[in-house]
Amino acid sequence: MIESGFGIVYRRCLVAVPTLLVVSVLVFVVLRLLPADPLAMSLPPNATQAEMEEMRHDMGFDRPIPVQYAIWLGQIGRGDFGTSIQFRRSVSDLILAALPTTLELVAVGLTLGILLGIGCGVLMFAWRGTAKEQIADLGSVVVMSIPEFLWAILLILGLGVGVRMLPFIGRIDAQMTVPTTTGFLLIDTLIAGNLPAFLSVLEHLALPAFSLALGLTPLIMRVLRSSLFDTYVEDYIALARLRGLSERRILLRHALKNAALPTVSLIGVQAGFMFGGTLLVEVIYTFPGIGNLMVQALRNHDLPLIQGIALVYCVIVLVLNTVVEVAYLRLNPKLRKA
Amino acid sequence: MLLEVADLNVTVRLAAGEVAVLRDVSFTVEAGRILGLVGESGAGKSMIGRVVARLLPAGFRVDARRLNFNGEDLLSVSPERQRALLGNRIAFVPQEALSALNPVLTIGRQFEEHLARLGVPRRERRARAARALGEVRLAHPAELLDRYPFQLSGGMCQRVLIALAFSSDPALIIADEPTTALDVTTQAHIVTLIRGLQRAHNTGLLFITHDLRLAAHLCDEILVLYAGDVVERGPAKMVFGVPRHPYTRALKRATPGLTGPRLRLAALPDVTPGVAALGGFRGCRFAPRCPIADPDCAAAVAQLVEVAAGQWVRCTPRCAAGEAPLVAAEEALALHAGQEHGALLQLEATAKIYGGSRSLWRRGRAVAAVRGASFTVGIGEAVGVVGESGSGKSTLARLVMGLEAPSAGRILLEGEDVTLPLPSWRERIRLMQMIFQDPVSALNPRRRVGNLVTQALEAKGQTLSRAERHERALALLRDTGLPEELMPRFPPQLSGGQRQRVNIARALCAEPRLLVADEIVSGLDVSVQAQILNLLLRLRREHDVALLFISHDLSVVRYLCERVIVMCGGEIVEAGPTEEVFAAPKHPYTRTLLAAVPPDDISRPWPPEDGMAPLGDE
Amino acid sequence: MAPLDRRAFLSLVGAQAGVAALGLPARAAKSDAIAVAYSTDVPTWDPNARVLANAQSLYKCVFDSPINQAPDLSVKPSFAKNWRYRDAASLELELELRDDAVFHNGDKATAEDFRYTFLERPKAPVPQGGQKLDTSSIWRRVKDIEILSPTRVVMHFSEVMPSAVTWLYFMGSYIVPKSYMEKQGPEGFLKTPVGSGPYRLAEYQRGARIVLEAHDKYWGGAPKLKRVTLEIVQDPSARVAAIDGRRVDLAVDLPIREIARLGAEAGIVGSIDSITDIVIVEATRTGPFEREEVRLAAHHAIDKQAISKALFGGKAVPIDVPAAHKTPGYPENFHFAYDPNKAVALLKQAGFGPGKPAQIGFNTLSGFFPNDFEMAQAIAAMWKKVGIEAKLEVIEAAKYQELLRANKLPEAMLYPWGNTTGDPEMYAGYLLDPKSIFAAWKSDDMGERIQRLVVETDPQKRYAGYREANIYAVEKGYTIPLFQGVKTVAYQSSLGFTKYDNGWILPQSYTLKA
Amino acid sequence: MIRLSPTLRRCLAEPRVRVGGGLMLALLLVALFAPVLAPHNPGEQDLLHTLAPPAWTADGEWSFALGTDSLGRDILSRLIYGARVAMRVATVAAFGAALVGSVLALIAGYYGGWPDWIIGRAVDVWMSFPPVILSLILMVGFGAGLNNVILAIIIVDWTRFCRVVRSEVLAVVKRDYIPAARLAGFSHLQVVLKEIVPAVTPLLLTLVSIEMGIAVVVEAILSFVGLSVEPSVPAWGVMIADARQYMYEAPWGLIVPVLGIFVSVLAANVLGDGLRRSVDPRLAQRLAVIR
Repeated sequence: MIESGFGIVYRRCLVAVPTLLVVSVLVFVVLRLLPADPLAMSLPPNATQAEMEEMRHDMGFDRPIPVQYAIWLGQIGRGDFGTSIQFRRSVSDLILAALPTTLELVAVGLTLGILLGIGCGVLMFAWRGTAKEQIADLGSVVVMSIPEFLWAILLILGLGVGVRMLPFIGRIDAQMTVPTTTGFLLIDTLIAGNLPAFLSVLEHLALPAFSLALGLTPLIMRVLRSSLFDTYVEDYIALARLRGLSERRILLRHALKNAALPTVSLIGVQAGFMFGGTLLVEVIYTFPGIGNLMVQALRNHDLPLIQGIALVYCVIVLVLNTVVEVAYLRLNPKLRKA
Repeated sequence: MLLEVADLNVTVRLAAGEVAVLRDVSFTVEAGRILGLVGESGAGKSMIGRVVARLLPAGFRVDARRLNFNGEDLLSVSPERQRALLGNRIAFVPQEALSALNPVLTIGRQFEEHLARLGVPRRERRARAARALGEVRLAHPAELLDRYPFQLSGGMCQRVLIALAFSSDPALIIADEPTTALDVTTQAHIVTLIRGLQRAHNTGLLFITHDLRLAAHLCDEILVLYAGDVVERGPAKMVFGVPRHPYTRALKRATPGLTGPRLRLAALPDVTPGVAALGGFRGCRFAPRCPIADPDCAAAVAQLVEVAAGQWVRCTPRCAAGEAPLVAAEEALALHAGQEHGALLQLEATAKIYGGSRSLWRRGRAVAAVRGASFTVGIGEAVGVVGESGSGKSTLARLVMGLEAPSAGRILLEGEDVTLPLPSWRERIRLMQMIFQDPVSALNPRRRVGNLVTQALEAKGQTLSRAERHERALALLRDTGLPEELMPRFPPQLSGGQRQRVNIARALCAEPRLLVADEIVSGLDVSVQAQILNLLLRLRREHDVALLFISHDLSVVRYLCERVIVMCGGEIVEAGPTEEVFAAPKHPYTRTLLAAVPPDDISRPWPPEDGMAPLGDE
Repeated sequence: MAPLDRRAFLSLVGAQAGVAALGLPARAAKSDAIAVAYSTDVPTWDPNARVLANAQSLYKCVFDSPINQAPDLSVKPSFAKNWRYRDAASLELELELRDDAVFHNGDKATAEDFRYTFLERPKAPVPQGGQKLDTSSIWRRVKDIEILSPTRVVMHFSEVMPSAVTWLYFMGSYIVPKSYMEKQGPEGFLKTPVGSGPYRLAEYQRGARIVLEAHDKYWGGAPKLKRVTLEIVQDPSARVAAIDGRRVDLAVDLPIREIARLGAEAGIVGSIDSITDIVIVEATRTGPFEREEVRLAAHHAIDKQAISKALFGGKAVPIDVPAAHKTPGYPENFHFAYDPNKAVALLKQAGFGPGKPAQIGFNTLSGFFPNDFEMAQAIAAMWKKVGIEAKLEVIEAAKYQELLRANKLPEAMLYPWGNTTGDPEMYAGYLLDPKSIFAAWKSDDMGERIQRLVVETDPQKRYAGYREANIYAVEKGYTIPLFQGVKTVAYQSSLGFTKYDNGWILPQSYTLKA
Repeated sequence: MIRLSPTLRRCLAEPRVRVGGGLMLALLLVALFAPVLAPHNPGEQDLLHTLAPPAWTADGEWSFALGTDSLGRDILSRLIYGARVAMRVATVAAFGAALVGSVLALIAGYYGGWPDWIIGRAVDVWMSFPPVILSLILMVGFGAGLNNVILAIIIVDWTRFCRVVRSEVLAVVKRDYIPAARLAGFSHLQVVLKEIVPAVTPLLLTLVSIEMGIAVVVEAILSFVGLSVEPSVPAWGVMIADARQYMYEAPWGLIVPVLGIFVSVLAANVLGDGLRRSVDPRLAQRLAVIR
């Protein structure tokens, strides 16, 4: 199916709306399967039964699920995601405050993961047939067998406590304050021209981002290596060699471009999953991102907040899938309009 | 002397020890001359190309008395120097053109990369590339530079590769089966092009092919290889005209002629030995299959003896002297009666249109694969369908078999209408069976041969016991000339010919009245192809089964079928008794098809010199 | 390398004084600024919206309440200089306010603000889908607030509310600036909250950091520490690492065992202090617990001293009634003995024994207060010894509230109860009054007793009544009190830390030694 | 001599299959015979003997080989019983997800048309959501309990099978032996069962073994957040969550369950890797490329 970049973005947006609707219904219904009473948490000690019923009615929790969903959808139409029960603040405010932290963490983690993954993948392919390849392969299986949140814990034990090399609490050093303009501390510190703060932010990002990267690197390494193998079996590589091109040029100019295709689609999928990974990493490194917010919301049955964050995750993943598909199109002319 | 190869030996280390893949190969290629390397798959002809390029796979060892290119000893030259030669002084033209260009880079990028390596300054590269493409008669070449390989046809890709090869004005070009994957007419154009450029640039050409007749027409000298040994060498006209070595003679008579009497093919038994088996031969490796072999053939390897001016043969003195009797009496084939027994299969204006459906945001262009085909197949009759790729012949086969529903027209079986979507499945498979083109894809790799051939007995409602089914399998194997010990084997463990025989055995299991065969021999070696064709003849006679034979190879159709249908662009342009159609073709397309086939009589010039029109979008 | 013995590992892990080895910038020892590793964030900066026990300390820094408590919890005037009931029926409470209280934005705090906080805001109508302020149900009995002068107000009650004075220094009773709040609107107020407390909110990142700066014009004198950075660190092990690495001056709510370890290090003081919060096992009228003997047996079977020694280093003070020692509601002469044999006897009376153990459900929270889950498991083990089979299950706080409201709690529930005032009504008053939504045990006999006390205006009679009610409840097995809660803190010895008996963490009362 | 099919023989010859498979088998046996192997009852507390270090350290003792946790329970026994939870979740969830995923994939791949469209859209919706978040929300909806964890994992991970198996089915359906089977008189069901399923099974086994590792990780995540099994059930994630509070004083309490998870996921990945290599037809070509 041949298509241009805009065609993809256009089609993706068309698909995005129904997907978001389906996800919102799914989450909305699942959260109400058990008769968990979201109001229970937020009543003063001397409140009476009557007051509780009245508050339940105000919030609309006593109405049937479809009606509640309709009301909620109406609110979203007006851009109001409802108010969090435990924080008594609008859900959109809470998410907007927390989102930059997660985006920044995932951006750094993703970049680190991709660079490491591609570097190791090409290196391992260059070592093909030697003992080093076996070791690297074993290494990749070992790294792959430890999930991000365990890496987060082990890194704290190792580098944070044991060797005391890197900090592992919060996004910046306690003493430093930086005016938050964008919410992305790396940018804010640069805007403020405060270099030590910038370094402190990088230091604080090191361990969590590296934990996330370790979740991605072995996967990219293995996919890139196996697709390089697939590419080297093709005729055009043999013919390039017969045209007298050097091995290095063949690898970089011809093989890598073809091998990039499956790797790009893997990165797209894994980037979406990485947002799930941040959930625990944020809790462990006390990063105030939407992951952290989600865990608090889940623990306190704060339904409006859970639904709000769930939608945000869905939007993020949909955007990522679109970006990857456009990138895939750029790389693979077969899909482009003739 | 451009390329001088003397006593070249290539050995490979296998578990069972050292095996010589090429033994004492000697030949020379002079500038402006074409040497044909002829041999079936497994003969080691591609290995020679890789030896010259010094790009042998791991585990292979090369030693030769002399391996010189323009006086330079290729064996001792430094890897950098060797790489400098490649693509510059020595160029290559591959077989599979469609997959020989990088799919994600434009033609222009890859051409300019090649020119850059030849030291052409950046400014001139694009113009030079366009000019080279024009030289190979590609229409509006400048525009082609910005297109991708997948947007070109097989023929056009091959032309681009030829332009690439000739762009460095090389001294030597090695073309490894450049036309095998192409249609007959395209093959003719490409051969003309190669010969034209070769003469213009006075290049030495090493032309590797399995088609002896094609080599005879194109090449100045021919060297026939069998399992790594040079069995015959000499001027093309003499080697083809008066072949002395039994293998060369068998090769010549293994492909049915397009003209002259229809003679039974001399099919060599068995297949070329695999690399592992080569170790076991001390003497002539062709002895086990040689019809005139005698004891001392297997004892020692004969030396090449010059039997005539420039023609050398490696065989016993008796055959070298030319007295060896003809291989087998040439037996004329009787034709089958044909229509009198009534029609088994009838097609009335059957058509198949693809696409054209108006999906939400994209209007599909309607493609007519088959337009209004009408013909009948008599009981026990063999009808051939010929045409180039894209002519709709395969679609026709799938329509007949009911694998696809026709867009229009009717299909009658024994007079009864079985056109889909009528519920005719049971009826259809009782009477008709299909033999698929690619035996690798047609046989489930996880089923044993014994189980595969009797797969029809596994269907619902069959009540045969395991023993009866085993018997039936053995009978089918014998019927198709397969040894019994193949029963427990799995398809990947069989040779190409054996797999096709299993394919046929499976089709016969349900005792059909009509066999539909879609290009079942095109992928096989010539000698194996002959075995299958003879098998089909025998089976038709013994089982009185009709045959709808689809092929692009006119000579094969002439050998098997009484009547022929010529298809072009989805339409039947001509039909009739094979002899009449081939002797006096009425439709111009049939004429071009026939002209494109290298004639048996090598004195007639081929390919015809009339100006081949520059190739647009094929 | 010698096998890693415990001492070696601890020294490797515990950071010696040398901060230089770290890659971390050594913290500038500014004289008047401290960093605190705090455990929770405020749910919202609207102090009247939600009453959460562990957020009160943070609110008290930024907002002022009419009355306050000294470290020993004795009542002392704050925004209100003095107060008394004008009438015999105790329906009109007159308060004289200070005239020198100033909000952070410079506005003077007056009677208008008092009336706005305790009458206008609670009674304000709620937009659709929104939620009422918690103060609206706390002060529902306030009929009107009469302003006699900028410094004199009278609170008129629709019915008697003896605990009104106590509530004026309890949760949610924080003065908010009327003009500023009405001008900014609720969301605007939340962006830059303004109160009349000792500290101004300089910077806030939800769930991460709260930065307080001293409010110079505070009527009680500007606090000594000019800048306090509270680092919100939910993870206990991370808080331990923060104080361990000397990256904060004070770390709050740490695992018990870590306090002992940190205390042993040079320059760090670790302290476990019992506070007025209490930990009890709530009983419900279900299953075997319907029999009084089984409930009493369950109480007798618990060896509170052993648990205190094992899980709290002996620092958790056992209690025999649902109240803290030295609070008016605690009958000092009453004791409930740990007597497993009596427990077994009682069980036999109720028809249970080793062969036929009493099967009960036992829920607990986890991570809510120090060693909560460990304590529950220890109790379950002790019950097992006497023949009570407890099926232990951890539930979330939200789940507990829901089961409580739906009366579906199992026989026993281990639950902490906060009460910074020490007032007995805030203990038994809410825990045992069937009409309260927090009462697990609902029985009419307790209901009458408490209803009489809720309207008892004479404080001495009220306190005596609660003491007697508490004894009655424990002897009937309506509740199984265990310990007074503990507050765990660790701070650098350079910090002048003031310990509040109710666990408050108030930087305005701290100093930095030279 | 039993006539092994070439694929099976190739599988057993692959070292990774032997190592991974062996390790996985060992884990399953440990889980099965936990009551026999574990020295103590995992829930039995001894409040006077808490946070004891492993035996090989100075004041460790062999009766509590890996030391005790904050409640004086034997860590080794809890590790062994933890394997029970992990293996039960791994096997049941992985095979459950495999069953659901591959059945839908077969329908989508073989029949195409609207079922393919619907299943494709369902996969798209699933793929537009991080799996960890979905499983957490499901657990909040279902409530705690091992069976709920297994159900949640199946609901989340069936798309992982469906996507991969469907593309494999599409590849197989293109092969001529499928129409050939139809021509031999096979019914659609026979074609699917006798021709397609055997072709897809090796890939399915590879995915199942990898999914076992993923299931263990998801269970660990859920119990780490406190949304998984009841507290009385010793699960590795719970052990990690508990031990984190004493990470400085008793790091072994944390390292032991982490090792437990690591070993089981490693076994799953190595086995999966081995199966994939022996199943992958292109491997033979690839070896020729090694130069």
